[in-house]
Amino acid sequence: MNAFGLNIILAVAWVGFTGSVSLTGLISGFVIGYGALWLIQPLIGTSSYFRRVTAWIKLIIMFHYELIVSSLEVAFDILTPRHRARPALIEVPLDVKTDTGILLVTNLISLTPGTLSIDVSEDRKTLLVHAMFADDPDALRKSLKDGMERWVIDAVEGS
Amino acid sequence: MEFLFAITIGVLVASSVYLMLSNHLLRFIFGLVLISNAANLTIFVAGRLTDGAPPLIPEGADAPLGDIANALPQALVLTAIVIGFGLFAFAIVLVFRAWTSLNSLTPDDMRLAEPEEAHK
Amino acid sequence: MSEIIAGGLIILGGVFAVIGGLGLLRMPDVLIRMHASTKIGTLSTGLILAGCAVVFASPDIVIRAVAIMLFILLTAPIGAHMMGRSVVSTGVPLWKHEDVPQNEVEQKLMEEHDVPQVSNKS
Amino acid sequence: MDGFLGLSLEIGFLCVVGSVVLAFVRLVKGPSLQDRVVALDFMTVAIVAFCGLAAVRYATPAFLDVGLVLALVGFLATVALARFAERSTVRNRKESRDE
Amino acid sequence: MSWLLALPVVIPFLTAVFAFLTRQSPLGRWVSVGGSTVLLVASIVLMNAVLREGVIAGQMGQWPAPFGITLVADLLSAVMVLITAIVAVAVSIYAIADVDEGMERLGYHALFNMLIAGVVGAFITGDLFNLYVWFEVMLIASFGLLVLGGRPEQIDGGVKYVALNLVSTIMFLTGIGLLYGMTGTLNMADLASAVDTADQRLLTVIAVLFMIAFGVKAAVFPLFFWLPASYHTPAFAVSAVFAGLLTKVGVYALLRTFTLIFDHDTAFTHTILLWVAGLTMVVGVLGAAAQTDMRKILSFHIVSQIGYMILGLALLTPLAILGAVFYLVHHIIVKANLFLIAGVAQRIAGSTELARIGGLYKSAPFLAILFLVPAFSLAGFPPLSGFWAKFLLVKAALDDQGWIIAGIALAVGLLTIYSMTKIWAQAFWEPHPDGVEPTLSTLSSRDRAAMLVPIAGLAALTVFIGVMPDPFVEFARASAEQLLDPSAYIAAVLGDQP
Amino acid sequence: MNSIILRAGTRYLAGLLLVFSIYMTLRGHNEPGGGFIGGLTGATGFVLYAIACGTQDARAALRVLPQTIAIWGLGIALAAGLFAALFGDALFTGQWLFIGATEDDKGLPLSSVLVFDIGVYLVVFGSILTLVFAMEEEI
Amino acid sequence: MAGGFPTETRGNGLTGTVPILFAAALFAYFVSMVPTIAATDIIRVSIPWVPSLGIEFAFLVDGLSLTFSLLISGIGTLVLLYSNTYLAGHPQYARFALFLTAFMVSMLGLVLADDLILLFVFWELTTITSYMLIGFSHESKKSRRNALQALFVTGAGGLAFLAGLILLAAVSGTTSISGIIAQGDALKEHAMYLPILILLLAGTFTKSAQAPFHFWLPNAMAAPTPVSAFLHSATMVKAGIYVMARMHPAMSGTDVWLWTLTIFGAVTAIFASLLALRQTDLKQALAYTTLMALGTLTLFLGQESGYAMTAFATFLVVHSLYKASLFLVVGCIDLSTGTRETDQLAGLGRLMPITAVAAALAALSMAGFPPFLGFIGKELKYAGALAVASEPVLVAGAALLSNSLMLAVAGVVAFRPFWRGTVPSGQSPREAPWQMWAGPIILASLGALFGIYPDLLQTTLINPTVISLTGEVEEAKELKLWAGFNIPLILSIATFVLGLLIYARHVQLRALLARVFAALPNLDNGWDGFLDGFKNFAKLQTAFVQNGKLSSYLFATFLTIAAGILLTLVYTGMPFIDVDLSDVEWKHASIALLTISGAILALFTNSRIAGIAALGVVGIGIALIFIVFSAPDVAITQLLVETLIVVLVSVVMLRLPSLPKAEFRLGHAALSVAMGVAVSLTLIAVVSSPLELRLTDYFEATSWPEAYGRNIVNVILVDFRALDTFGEIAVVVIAALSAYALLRTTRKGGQS
Ligand code: NA
Ligand code: NA
Repeated sequence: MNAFGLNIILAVAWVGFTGSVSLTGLISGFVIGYGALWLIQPLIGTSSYFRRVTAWIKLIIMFHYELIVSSLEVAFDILTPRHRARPALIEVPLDVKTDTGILLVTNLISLTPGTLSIDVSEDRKTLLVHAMFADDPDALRKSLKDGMERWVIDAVEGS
Repeated sequence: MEFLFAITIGVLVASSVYLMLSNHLLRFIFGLVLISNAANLTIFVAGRLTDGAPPLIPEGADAPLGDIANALPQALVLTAIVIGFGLFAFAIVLVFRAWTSLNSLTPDDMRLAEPEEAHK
Repeated sequence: MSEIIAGGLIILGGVFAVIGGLGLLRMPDVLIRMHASTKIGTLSTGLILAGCAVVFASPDIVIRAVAIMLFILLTAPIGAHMMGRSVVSTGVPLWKHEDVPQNEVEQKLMEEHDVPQVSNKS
Repeated sequence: MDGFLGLSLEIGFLCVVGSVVLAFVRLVKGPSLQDRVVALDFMTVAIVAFCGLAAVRYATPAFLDVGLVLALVGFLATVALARFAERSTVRNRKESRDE
Repeated sequence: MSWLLALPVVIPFLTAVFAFLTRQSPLGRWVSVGGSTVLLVASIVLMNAVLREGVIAGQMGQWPAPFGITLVADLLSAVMVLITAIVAVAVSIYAIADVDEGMERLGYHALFNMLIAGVVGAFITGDLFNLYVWFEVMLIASFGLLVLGGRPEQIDGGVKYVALNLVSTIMFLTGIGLLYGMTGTLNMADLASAVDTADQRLLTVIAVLFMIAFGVKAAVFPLFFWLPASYHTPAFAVSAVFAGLLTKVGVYALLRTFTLIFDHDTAFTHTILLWVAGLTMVVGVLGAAAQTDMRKILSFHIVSQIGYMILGLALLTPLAILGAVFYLVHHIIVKANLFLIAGVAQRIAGSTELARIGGLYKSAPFLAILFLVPAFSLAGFPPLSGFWAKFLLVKAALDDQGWIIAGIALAVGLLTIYSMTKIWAQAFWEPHPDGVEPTLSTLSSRDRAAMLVPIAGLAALTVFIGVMPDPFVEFARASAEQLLDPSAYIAAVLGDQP
Repeated sequence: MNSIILRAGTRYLAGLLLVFSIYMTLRGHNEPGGGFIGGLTGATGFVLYAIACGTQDARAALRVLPQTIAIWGLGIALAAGLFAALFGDALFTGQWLFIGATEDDKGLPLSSVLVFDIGVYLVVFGSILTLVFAMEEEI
Repeated sequence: MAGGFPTETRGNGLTGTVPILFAAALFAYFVSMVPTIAATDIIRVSIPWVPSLGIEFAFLVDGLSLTFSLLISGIGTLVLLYSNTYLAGHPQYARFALFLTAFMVSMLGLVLADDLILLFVFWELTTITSYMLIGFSHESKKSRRNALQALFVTGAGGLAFLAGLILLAAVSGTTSISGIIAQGDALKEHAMYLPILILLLAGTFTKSAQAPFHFWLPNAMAAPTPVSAFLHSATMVKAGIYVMARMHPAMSGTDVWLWTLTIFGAVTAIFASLLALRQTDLKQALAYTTLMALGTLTLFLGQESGYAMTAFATFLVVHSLYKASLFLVVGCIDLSTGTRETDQLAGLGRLMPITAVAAALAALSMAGFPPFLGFIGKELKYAGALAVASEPVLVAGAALLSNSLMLAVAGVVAFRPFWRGTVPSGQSPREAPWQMWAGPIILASLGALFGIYPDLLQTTLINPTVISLTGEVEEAKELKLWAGFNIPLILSIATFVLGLLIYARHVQLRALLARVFAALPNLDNGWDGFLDGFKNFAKLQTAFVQNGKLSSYLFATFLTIAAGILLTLVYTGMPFIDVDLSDVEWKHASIALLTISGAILALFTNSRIAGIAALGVVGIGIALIFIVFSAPDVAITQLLVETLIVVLVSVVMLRLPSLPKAEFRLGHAALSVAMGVAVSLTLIAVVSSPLELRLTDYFEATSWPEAYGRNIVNVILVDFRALDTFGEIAVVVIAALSAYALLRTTRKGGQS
């Protein structure tokens, strides 16, 4: 039974208490339960749970930032007559191990305009990426690894 | 509005009939999908169109507030869509089978059930 | 106030939708078009849904809007990945800028998948 | 519905429908199989946006449910077609390029 | 009361469910036989109730008509259900011998019972859209049964069958949509009065659309192509039940709607029907004359004989409707039986192609007698059921001064004789081309019983109707009266509703 | 389909679709949804599973033959209709039980109608999977 | 059959004996009725059969029907006795006896029935049973052909006959024959008299083989000889005669009746006698003399005089007796020598004396020599002919010619084989067993007996029969061997002279006739031509209509739909159409355009993927329509289904070849446009008037209060119209099971 499951149970209990069977009820229950768990943290030793939640929040925020910035970049290319794109297929080595991690990394890379995850190699070690602006592939590789992948590892695989 | 969609349905029907006549099973399937859609839409349009008011009764009310869309044709169309899907599913499998066992997708060349008479 | 915000979000979303559509239409090759459509489309939908959430301003609706966004964020990249993969593996001709020469990865793929001459016009 | 929100909704509808039209043009032009599929995929996402607009325009949250379902399952078509593209090309490379 | 009506629909569905769950074992076929038997009992009870109390109606879900779905049984519906049950029993017994384990494992019995459910539902519903649904149940089940076995000619026949029936189905659906759009109701009894206030000219257009949609189902000229293209391809049990029941549902639907709803411009609609009837009779019988395969001959004859039933509807006199109802009942029994017999011929003589078989009269005299009964009945020889059927319709035509159509009906009868004797001469009298003497003893005793008992039972029924026609004629007269004056039907459905 | 990304995504999506489909079914009586929509959505989850991981895995995950699910669904839907017989009502008459009902509030409704909708769900779910699995395997 | 009598002469055991006893019992039963009938009484029994149609199981015994019944059952007994030996040990004897007995019973039913429909039932039964009997040697192609021919010709007539009966019943208001006869002249004055007459005669003429419908009868000789004896003496062919006789009181006396029967009868009589002379096969020769007799009987029935009626009754009996006898004799000869060809038969008299005597007695009666009944019959014929009002000379001339020819034929059949020449080598004829000569002897002797004691016949049968025929208007004339020296006697003498002359010259005449008839069109060959023509026409028509091409089938179906709707629209005058575009928003228009564009793309593309995508666009367009017009449930379902369709198509397409380039077909395009216009127009007309919303109002009002649901669409689906939904999910299950079966079915053993 991990902390997340405990949190869910609390949320359901909350719904039971309030008698309001709705998604809103469930979510408020979840939030309240989260608070409660945080309070009793020393008692049950769930610190990594809270660390990860912080990492998740960071991931979500950074992702949206990236999404908007690079969207504007692509939008600019679309709206201007000349093609500014310098497309290329590049391989990025992967450190993330779990399925969930790989999914998140690739999805987030795909979702930020300018980069598109094409495939993960059979050995899960490399990711093939199509980049729209690949003037400098190495810099791109580095930014992907230090940015998106790092955040994901923190959120998903951090201990 | 109904007028507009009646014309739309006409175009759908015309296209699907042309496709179904094409002597190619895949095109026939395309035509089938189109004409099913046309039939569903016919029921929907014949039940008259109302925009922006789904047939739902709000919480706390016993009956809908104000005019809402005609619910009955919606239920009929829903039924028809699902039935149409069942028919389509069988049809597409049949087309597949036709290809694997008769090696043809042109029904006019399929002469096993009704072999061409050897002229006497 | 919320009406203004919502209206703004909706207009912005609409603008992005058009940009996405334009990108799909005028970008030079299919992968680049995907950059335009997948992400900008997602963004546009997100903005409109945000506007929607603002208008209704009820938790119920907000949750639904968020759920839609989450679903799209989860599924759209997977779809894009599948498409991109098939583009590469089936050897659809790709556009290449003369500034960026073909790298080893691309050459390897070309041989592997029998890709015809990569087009190189801008 | 009128006022600024009403206006922006009209603009929103116009833009979304416009983007669908643009996507349709791409769908017609192709040239590759993937181009058409991407266009279709784009339309699906646009419909989700359309649902959001409709929900606001008619003050009916029920339309969001349509978007909800579509957001979840819409990509299945893309996946299936992508798989088709990949597999059929293994059989006949030339053919699918011309689709 | 409503359960009397619901059970005939429910029973085959339950049977289908159980038959499917037991499909891997021999139990499945007994479930099917048992289910059909229970259906027969239920339909007898229903018939009894209808005879005692007149038209009975039941509101499903207890929602009053015309809001909910009404099941209605007048005499016609009740007898169609009863005949369906009889055919179901016969065919499910026959299937023990005819349907192999491979087909059983693929759900033959479930599909068969679903087909029966669809047929019964179509006969018993009082709601137009619900009729569409039962048509679909029947249609899709028939699709499955038609291609079960997967021989290439089945697939070929299936393609044509499916394609043309889908067109008809979609036209039917369109028609329902349009009729609803005019009248705002779907209940057939309610429609009977609702159409009075609608635009009569437009109603005629809709009527024609329905005529065409049902015409495809009924396999009338020029919409019958799917039938001769496919009916000779599936398992014999399947083609028997198709031959007996499926087209009759179309005829039933025509009878029902063109007496209850579309009776506003009979000078136009029923004149078309008269032409259709004549052409159907002639084209069908000529088609049969051109065939050399037993099942193909029989298939074309279905078309031809549908013409007779349409003739009854077209004339629209009490005697004509009486004749149509009588013909309907007679034909189901006889035609199903002939296909069953063709199956036995195939089993013991090796084919249904007339040139490739023979000698059945010499070495299988019992089969010969069993063939003669339905064959001569079909040809309209007395004292078999077919004679009365033909007699009634010809009399109706002559009474109505339809000299030409009566002449056509009689001439077609003669050509039917020709076809039946062709089968007789080539499959029974002529020696087998390979010199073998096919006998029933080549069948295992189980198969022999399973195949011959239903055949003999149906033949006995044919003879019984022929020799004792009076109760059947009386019955047909009463149901014709109900059809021509639907006030009892409407009252039973709508009660005190306007 | 040997895509790691798709398989990883499917792990979440399939479950999500299933849960979502049940949600759609249960709320159907009062808001858009219902057995059809639920069944179709649920089936989509397993279709995705089959595409991503192959039908063998999908069948293993499902444990029961899809056609059995479908036929049980039909049986359940029929049973929901037949249930009315116990109360002397006509076929498919809705039977309702309101747990904890008061003057104003109908409480938690349990009904034969819901059972019917569940039957619809199972039928649609099972049927689509029967079809898709078989097609995947034949091709 | 050649090579002598069966060694097993004890017959066929019980299967042989029982029918004989049965027939004999029937005969005895009818004999027991003779006193009643002789007292000019009638016996009528009737029980209701189909009361709802007024049809009764009614039987009438009067002079006419008793005469027939006695002949049928009497000859039937003898024929069965004969057959039991003739076909001894035949593996299918039981069937033969069954059919023959059934035939006899049908024939009895026919002549006894006092209800038109009952009569027709037996009429058709004789057709069926005779079909089985004629085709008894079913392994011979000729047998099968001739059986079909007989069935077809008499069947055709039978159907006309049925129409006639139905009209007759309708006109008379009853199906009771005695009832109709009791109505007197009403029928003759009815407007429908002529059609009824024509239809009835079509039936009787074909059944009794009047020229030109005669060709089937000689071919029916394919049947075993006893069958021929039975069919052509007292039964089958006389069924037609019987019906004309039966209807005589109600229908005779008009010009049409008179001339039709007279001409057909006379032509048939002469024509048949000539043909009879031409034959070299004994059985064929007899068959044509049967025709001649039928013609003569018809000719008599055309008249009304007492002479004619008496002549009819007498000749009926005469002919039955001698003809049955002669056929049976021929059977004996055939079995004994293995041939029936006159050229190959000679000198049998000493080896088969009893048969020879029987033959001689029968032939003398046939030839009309005194003191046989045949003589009396012939005398009456001439008397009857001379009593014909309008053209006595013509009729008498015809009678003279045919009688002479008959005499000659009698010589050829019954004299030559026995009393001339010696038995050809290779034949070892011997006398037939008693079961086979008993019949001929008894029948032939009866001819002599009645000739010598005509009163015996006169009082018992002839008088009552004439009463039946005339309805007591005319009295029977007296039967006597010596009626004085009158014109009939002179004619008789002339007959003998002419007949003997013909007999003496018959070989030359035969050659001449052969040449003449070869030049005439042969209806028997015509039959084959007719059948071939019919089959070819059927094939041609079917090849055109059912050409095996789905595209034609679809074209015809769509054409029917489009033409049906459009022509009806034109016929009814265009219904009210309201073109209202005022409430169309640009959104609606663009959604409609999107949908249309998708459809058009699907239409024109040669790329499968573009096609699927186009369908997707249409699906999206339609989903948008559902969204805009407030149908979220439907929109969701539409989108889900659309997605699944794309998935399924994309899976299946993995194995399918790509689309061929479509060629533009103007005809298809025109039909498609017509279909579209038809549907659009109708729909527009439908939505031009307001819609009654009773049902929807009810659903809206009760959805929450009574069905506890807020989503009205769902409540309709699972509650108001749950049965629809149940059927619908059944469709889904069945579709899945069917498709599954179809996918798996070709694997070995039918299962994965
Ligand atoms: Na640019
Ligand atoms: Na044969």
